[in-house]
Amino acid sequence: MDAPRANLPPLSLHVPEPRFRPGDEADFSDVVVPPAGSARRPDTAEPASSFRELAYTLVRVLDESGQAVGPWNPRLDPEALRKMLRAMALTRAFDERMFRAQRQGKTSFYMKSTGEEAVSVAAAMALASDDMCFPSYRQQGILITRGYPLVTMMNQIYSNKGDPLQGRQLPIMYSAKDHGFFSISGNLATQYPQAVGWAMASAAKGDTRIAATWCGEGSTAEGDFHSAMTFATVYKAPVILNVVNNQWAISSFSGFAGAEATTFAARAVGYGIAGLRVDGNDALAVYAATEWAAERARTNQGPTLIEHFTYRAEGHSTSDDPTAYRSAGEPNAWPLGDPIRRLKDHLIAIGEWDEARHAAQDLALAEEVKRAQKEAEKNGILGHGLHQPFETMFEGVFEETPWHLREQSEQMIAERKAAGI
Amino acid sequence: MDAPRANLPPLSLHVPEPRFRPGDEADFSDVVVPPAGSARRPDTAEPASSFRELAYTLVRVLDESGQAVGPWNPRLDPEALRKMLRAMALTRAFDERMFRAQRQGKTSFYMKSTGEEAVSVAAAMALASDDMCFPSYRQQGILITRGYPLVTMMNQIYSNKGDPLQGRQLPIMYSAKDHGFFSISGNLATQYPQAVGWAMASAAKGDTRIAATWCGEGSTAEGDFHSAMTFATVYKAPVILNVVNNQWAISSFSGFAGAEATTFAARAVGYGIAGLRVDGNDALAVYAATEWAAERARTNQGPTLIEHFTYRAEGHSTSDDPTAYRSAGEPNAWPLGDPIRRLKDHLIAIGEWDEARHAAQDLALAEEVKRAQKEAEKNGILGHGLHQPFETMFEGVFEETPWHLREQSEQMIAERKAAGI
Amino acid sequence: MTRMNMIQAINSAMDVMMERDPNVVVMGEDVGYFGGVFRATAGLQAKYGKTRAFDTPITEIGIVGVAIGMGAYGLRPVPEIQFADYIYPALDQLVSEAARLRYRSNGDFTAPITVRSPYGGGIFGGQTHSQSPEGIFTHVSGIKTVIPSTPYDAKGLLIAAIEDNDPVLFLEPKRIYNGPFHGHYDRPAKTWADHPAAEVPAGHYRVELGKAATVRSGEAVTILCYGTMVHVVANTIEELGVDAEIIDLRTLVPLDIEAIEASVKKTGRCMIVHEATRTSGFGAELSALVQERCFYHLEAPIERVTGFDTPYPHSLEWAYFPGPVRIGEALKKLLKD
Amino acid sequence: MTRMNMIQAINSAMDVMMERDPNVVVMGEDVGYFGGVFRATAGLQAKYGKTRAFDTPITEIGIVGVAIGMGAYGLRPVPEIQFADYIYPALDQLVSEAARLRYRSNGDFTAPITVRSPYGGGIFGGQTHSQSPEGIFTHVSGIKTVIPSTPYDAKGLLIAAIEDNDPVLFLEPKRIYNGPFHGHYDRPAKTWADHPAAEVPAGHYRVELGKAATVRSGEAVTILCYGTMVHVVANTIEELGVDAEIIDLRTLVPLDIEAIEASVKKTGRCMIVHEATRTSGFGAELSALVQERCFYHLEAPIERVTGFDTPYPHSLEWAYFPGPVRIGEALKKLLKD
Ligand SMILES: Cc1ncc(C[n+]2csc(CCOP(=O)(O)OP(=O)(O)O)c2C)c(N)n1
Ligand SMILES: Cc1ncc(C[n+]2csc(CCOP(=O)(O)OP(=O)(O)O)c2C)c(N)n1
Ligand SMILES: [Mg+2]
Ligand SMILES: [Mg+2]
Repeated sequence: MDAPRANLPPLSLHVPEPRFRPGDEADFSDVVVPPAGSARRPDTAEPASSFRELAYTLVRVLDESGQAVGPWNPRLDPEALRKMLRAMALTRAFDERMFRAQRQGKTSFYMKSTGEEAVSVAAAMALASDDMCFPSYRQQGILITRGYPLVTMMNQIYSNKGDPLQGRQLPIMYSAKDHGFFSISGNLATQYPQAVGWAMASAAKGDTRIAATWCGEGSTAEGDFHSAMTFATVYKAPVILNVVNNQWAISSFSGFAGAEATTFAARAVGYGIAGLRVDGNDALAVYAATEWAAERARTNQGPTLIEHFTYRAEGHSTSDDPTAYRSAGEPNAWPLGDPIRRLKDHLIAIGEWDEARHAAQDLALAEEVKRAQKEAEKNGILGHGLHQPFETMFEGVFEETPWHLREQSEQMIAERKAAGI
Repeated sequence: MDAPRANLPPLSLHVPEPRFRPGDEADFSDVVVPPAGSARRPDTAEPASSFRELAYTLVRVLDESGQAVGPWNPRLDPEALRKMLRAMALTRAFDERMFRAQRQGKTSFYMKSTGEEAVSVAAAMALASDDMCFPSYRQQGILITRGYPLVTMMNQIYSNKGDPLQGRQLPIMYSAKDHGFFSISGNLATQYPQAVGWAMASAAKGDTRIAATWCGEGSTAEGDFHSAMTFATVYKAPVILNVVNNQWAISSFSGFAGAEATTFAARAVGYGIAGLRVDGNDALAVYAATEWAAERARTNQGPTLIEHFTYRAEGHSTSDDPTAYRSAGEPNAWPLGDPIRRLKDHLIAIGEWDEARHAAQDLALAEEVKRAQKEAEKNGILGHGLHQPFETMFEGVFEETPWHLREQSEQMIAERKAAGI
Repeated sequence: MTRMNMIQAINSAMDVMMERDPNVVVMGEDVGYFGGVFRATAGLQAKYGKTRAFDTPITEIGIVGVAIGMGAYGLRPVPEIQFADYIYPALDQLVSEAARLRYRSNGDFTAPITVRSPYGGGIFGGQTHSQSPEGIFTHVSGIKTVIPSTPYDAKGLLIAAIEDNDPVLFLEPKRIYNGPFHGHYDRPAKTWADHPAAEVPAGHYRVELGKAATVRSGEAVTILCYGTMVHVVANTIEELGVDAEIIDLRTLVPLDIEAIEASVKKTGRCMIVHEATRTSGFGAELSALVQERCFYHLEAPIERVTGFDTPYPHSLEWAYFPGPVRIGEALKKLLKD
Repeated sequence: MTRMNMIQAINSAMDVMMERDPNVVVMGEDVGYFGGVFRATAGLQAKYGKTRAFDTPITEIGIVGVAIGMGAYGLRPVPEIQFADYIYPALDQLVSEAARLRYRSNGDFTAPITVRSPYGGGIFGGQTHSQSPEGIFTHVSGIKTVIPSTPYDAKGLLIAAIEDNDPVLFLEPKRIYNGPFHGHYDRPAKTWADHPAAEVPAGHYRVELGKAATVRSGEAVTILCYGTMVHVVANTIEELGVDAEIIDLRTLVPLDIEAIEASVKKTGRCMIVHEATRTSGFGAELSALVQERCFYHLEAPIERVTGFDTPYPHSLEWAYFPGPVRIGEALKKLLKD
C-alpha cells in the first residue's frame, strides 16, 4: 500500500446504516406506499419482460378504508376471508403461547412470526393443498392453515415423546410431508434450490403439483438463492420463490442485503423471471399474487419471485432483544399496519364480521392453544426427563444402521450401565 | 408420486437447446444487433436506476464501414489505437503458438482467447496501470497489454525453471502482482468476491485504485458471483465486474446460464448496479465502457457490471473439440465479426493503417513470439527433466514450513536416495 | 459379458438404471448433449431424452441442491460434479442437507442421490484437477463414500449406489478410467484390455456397498487401499516379491471392518495407502481403527503412505504421487523387524 | 491484569490489534453495530468506525471471499462466521483460495485472514448450532486451526493468529464463553470468576501458535484434548483421582508433536477426547501419529472418546456429549491392564 495517487480522487467506503437506532423516533413517512389498486395485473401468459415495473411498486388490495380494490382483488367469499383471518389469529396466539413457554424454561428456543402472518397464511390458502412448500423457520402459518395439529407442533417444540422428529431438531424446525411441508433447515436458503429441484421433478414427470419456497430478505444473499434463481429461469421451473422482506435479519437491516439500491423483487428482473412486489401485510394482496404466480407455474409459464414487503414486529427469536439495535417505535410506526387488523377491518367493512365476534374468536383461539399446550405437555417438556430412548440417537442416520453406529450405540448403553446410570 | 390430478394441466420441463448442433448450418441473422452509436451514454454521476435499458441493448462504436460513431466513441488517438491493435494481434499470435506447443507435447494444457482479444486488451488500456485485475483464465490479453514478458508467461506454461510459480500451477494460471494481475484460480468465479473485497479495502483506505474482475457467462451461475454482486451493491465497491459472454461454457451454450430469459447485463439490474451490455468484439466499445465504469468507480458511484457480448471462436481448451457439440460454421457466422479485423478496418478507414503494415506486423509478432518461445525453452519444457528441486514442493504452503512438512520433505528425499533415484 | 473400460462401465451402470427405473435422472455440467467431459454420460440424453439427462448451470450448490429437491420428490438423481476439486461449493448442500435430511426429518424426507465425481491425480491436472477429498466426506454422518478400482466394481457399485436410499458420494479414480495404472508414469500406459475385471456383464448386477475385496491374499502384511492405489500397490508388491494381503476397501463409509480386522490379525502388520493429503486423511481413521481393534496383534507401527500435505503440484506431480518408490520404502521399513 | 471471560478476552484481542494495526478489520453477520450475536465484537464499531468493524450480507462465501480480497490488498481481516455450522458455504473460498493462495502464486499473494467462529455443543443448539468441524480443516494444506480453552489463551492465540501471515481458522468453544464447563450439565454453571487463566493482561501479548499447553502433569496416561473438553477432562480425572497428563493442544495445525510424543513416551498410554464426530475426526490423526511415533512405548490401545457419528441431537444432547461418564469408562478400560 503506497500513498494514494494525488491526481485521482480518494475513494471512500459506503457502509449502510439504518435510519433509526435505539433512542431515535421512527418515522417512516417517506416510505413510498403506492395506493391500493394501482398496480396493474398482467395476464398470466404475458412474458416476464413485459411487466418489469411490478418489481418496483407494491401490489396492494386493501385500501385505507378497508375496502378491497383494483385488479388484484381476489374476490374471495366471506367464508374464505374468515378462514384466513382465523388462521392468522391462531398463528399469532400460538406464537404468543410458545414464546412464553420458552421463557418459562419449557424449551430451548422459539421464533415468532408476529406481523408476518399474512405472508404464510394467505399463500397457503392460495396454493393447492398438495403443492409442496419449502419454508424458512418463520412460516408456521402454513402448517396452521393446512390444519396440522397444534399439539404435534408443540410436541416438536418440546422435543417430547410425542415429537414426530424424536427430539432431533431444534424447536420449530418442523417436517410434515403429508402436509406438503418440507423439513426446515437451520442453514439459511438451502431450501431454495431444493424447491426448484422438486418443481423440476414435478414438471419432468408431467405432474400438476407446483412448489413454493420462502426465505428472508437477509437470506437472499446466500449463494443458494442465486443457484435457485438460475436453475428456475433456465428450466422454467414451476415454483414460487417468496422473499419475506421483514426489514431485519437479526440485527442487520435490509440495507445489508442490498435494499438501499433496489427492491428484492428486482432480483427477479435480473434473471428474466416474473417479479412481484407485494404489500405483505395485506392478506388479499398476498393471496392474489400467490394465486397469479401459481397459475403461471401451472401453465408452464415458469417461476415467479414475490417480495413480501412486511415488518418483523418482534425479536428475531427468543435469543434476541431488538431494542439493542433498532428504535423501539419501529413496529408501531410501520406504515403498512398490522395484517390481522387490516383483514379484520376489511371483513367488518364488508359487513361480514364485527369487533365482538373478533374478540370472542381471540378468546376461543387462546383457549384452543392453551388446551393444545396442556395436551402436549402430557408428553413432556424439554429437559424434564428424557423422552426418547438413547438408541434412537443412532437410528435414521442411514436407512440401515451400519456397524459403527450399532457399536457406538451399544458402547454408550454399556458405559451408562457400568457407570450406574 | 400419485397419478397427476386430472383437473389441472400437466406440467412439462423446459430444457434449453442451442439453435445449432454439429451438421446444422449456423445462421445468426435473428440476433438483434443495434446500430453502432445508438445506445445513449449517461453521465457517470447518474444513478443506475436511470439507465436500466443499457442492460438490454449493445453499446457499439465501430459501424459497418469501420467508422467510430456515437456518444461512446472514446476518441482515442491513433497511437493508442495502434497499440491496442498490436496487443490484440500479439495475444492471438501468442495463443496460436502456445496451442501448438501443447499439441507438440511441450506442456499439458493451454487455453486460447481467440475472438475475445478486445475484451481483455481494450479493458486493460482503459484502466490505470495500477488498478487491480482479478481475471479468469481467458484474459491473457491483460498481461500482454501491460507489458508482462512473454518469456515469463511461457516459462509458466512450461512449468520450467524460469516459471515464477515454480511449476506449481497448471499452465496459464499466471500470477503477477507487480502487473496488477491476481493469481488465477482453477475454481470458477472465486475471484469475483475477492475483487470486490480488494476494491472495498482500497475504498476503506482512501486509496485511488479500483479493481476489475472477469468471468465467463457460464460462471455467473456460481454462488460466488452472487455474493460478489451483493457485497458490491451494499458497499458501493469501486469495482468493474466483467462478464465475458462468449456464448459457450465448454459444451454448454449460454442458455444453461440463463441467456434464454434475459441478458447477463440484466443481472446488474437485479442488484441495482449499473449494467452495460457491450459489443465485445468492438475494442472501442469495450474501451469506452471500461473507461466509463472506471470513472464511476473512481468517483464513488459504485460498481458497474459489463456484459461483453462476444464469441469463443475456438475450443474451450486444448482438451476440447467443439465440433462435437456445435455447428462448425458458428465462428464464421457470428454476426459481430472478428475484433482484430474490425479494429484494423477502423484504423485503415481513418487513414492510420494499411494492409501492408498489418501483414508486416503480424509477421513481426509471430517472430517475436517465436523468439520468446526459444528463449523460454532454454529453461525447459514440461516433463523433460524436473525443473524444480523436490524440496520446493514443500515450501510456501505456509510462510514458515512447519515440522510435518519438513519431515515429509526429508522423508521423500531419503526414500528416493534409498531407492537409488 | 462385454469388455469395458471404467468409463464404459460407469456409463453402462447409468444406462441400466435409467432403463429399469424411470425415476433415475443424470445431470451436471456438460453431462447432457455432450455426454460429460470424460464421456461418462455419453449417449444417455439421446436414449432417454432431455428431461432425464441434462446439462446444468455451472453451480455446484445448485446441482446438489436441485438434486436433493428432486430426490425429495421421488426421483433418484445422479448428479455429476465435473471434478472432485469443484465439490467444495456444494459442501453445505451435501453436509447440512443431503446427509442430514433423513435424520432431521425422522425419515419423513430422504435424499436418495448419488453424486458422481472424478477424483485423484496422475494426469498433470494441477492443483484443481487432482484432489482426493474423500476424507472430508467420511467425517460427515449420513453420507456414504464409495470408490471403485475396476470396471466391474465401478458398474456394480454404481448400481448399488443409485439403488441405495441414502446419499452416496461416488468418487471415480480418473487416472484409471482408461486402464489400470501401475505407478510408473514413465512406462507405456496400459488399457483395461487384458484385465479380468474389465469383463463386465451388460445388464444389471450389484456390488454391495460396505464390502471390501481381497485383491490378493498374503501373510506378510495387510495393505489397505482403494481406487488407483489398488493397482499401484499390487504392482509394487509384485515387483518387490512381498507376500502382502491387499484389501481394496471399495466403500469407505460404511467400512468393511471385519475384512480389515481379520486380515491384520492374521498378518500382524498394516500399511495404508492413499493419494489424499496425509493429515486427517482417511488413512488416519483406518490407522486409528486398526490399532484400536488389533493392538495386541500388531508387530510394527502401522504405516501410512499418502499424498504430502501440500497442494497437488503440477510439474512435480510424480514426486508427489505415492508411487512404487514410496510404497516400497515404507514396506521395507514395515517388514524389517 | 484484568478478569475476563472468554468473550471479553476475544474482544480484547481484536481491540488491541485494531488499536495497533490500522489494517486490522472485523466483519461478519451482526458483527458491526450490534457487536455479534455472542457480543465478541461489541464496542469495536463505536471505537474504530464503520469501515473497520462492519456488518455484512448473509453469505459466508462472500464474507470469506471478500476477506481474501482485502487480505490481498494488504489488510488483515478478521471475519466472523456466526456459527461454525455455517462455515460450509465458505468452504471453497477457504480450501481452494485462502489456503492455496500463497502456494499457487509462489508468495506473490497471501491471505492473512483469521476466520473466527463459535463451535461445539452443550448449549441445546441442535444440529446446526453445535457442530465441531475442525477435522475437515486439518485435512486442508495451507490453513492453520486454532482452538483456545481459556480466556488467557484465547486472547494470546487470537493476537498471534491475527499477526500470522497465513490464513487461520480460530474456533471458539462457545460452551465455555462464560465459564469453564466441567461436564455436569445438571450442576450449576460456573463462571470464569475464580479461574487463574481468566486473569488476562489488558494489552498486547501472544500465545504462540503451534505450542500445546500441559494443563496437568501426570504419569498414568496422556490425554490429548482441546477447547471445552480440556475442562471436562480435567474435572473428570480429578473426580476419578487419575494421575493423567493433560495436554491442551491449542493449535491443531501445526501440531505440537514434541509435547505429545514426550508425554506419551513417558506415560505409555494415550487417550484422545473431542466433541466432533468420531470417524475421520482429528482424533483419528492424533491416534495415527501417536501410534506411528510411540508404538513401542504404548502399553494399551489408544482410546478415542468423541462425539458419536450422528448429527448433533437436540433432546439427547447430554447423551451425545462426551462427558464424564464416557471419559471415565474409557479411562478405566485404558488403565486396566
Ligand atoms: C448459512 C447460515 N448463516 C447464518 C445463519 C445465522 N442466522 C440465522 S437467522 C439469520 C438472519 C436471517 O434473516 P432473514 O433472512 O432476513 O430472515 P428473518 O429472520 O428476518 O425471517 C442469520 C444470520 C444461518 N442460520 N445459516
Ligand atoms: C467450481 C468449478 N466448477 C466447474 C469447473 C469446470 N469448468 C472449467 S471451465 C468451465 C466452463 C466455464 O465457462 P464460462 O464461464 O462461460 O467461461 P469460458 O470458458 O467460456 O471463458 C467449467 C465448467 C471449474 N473450473 N470450477
Ligand atoms: Mg428478514
Ligand atoms: Mg463462456
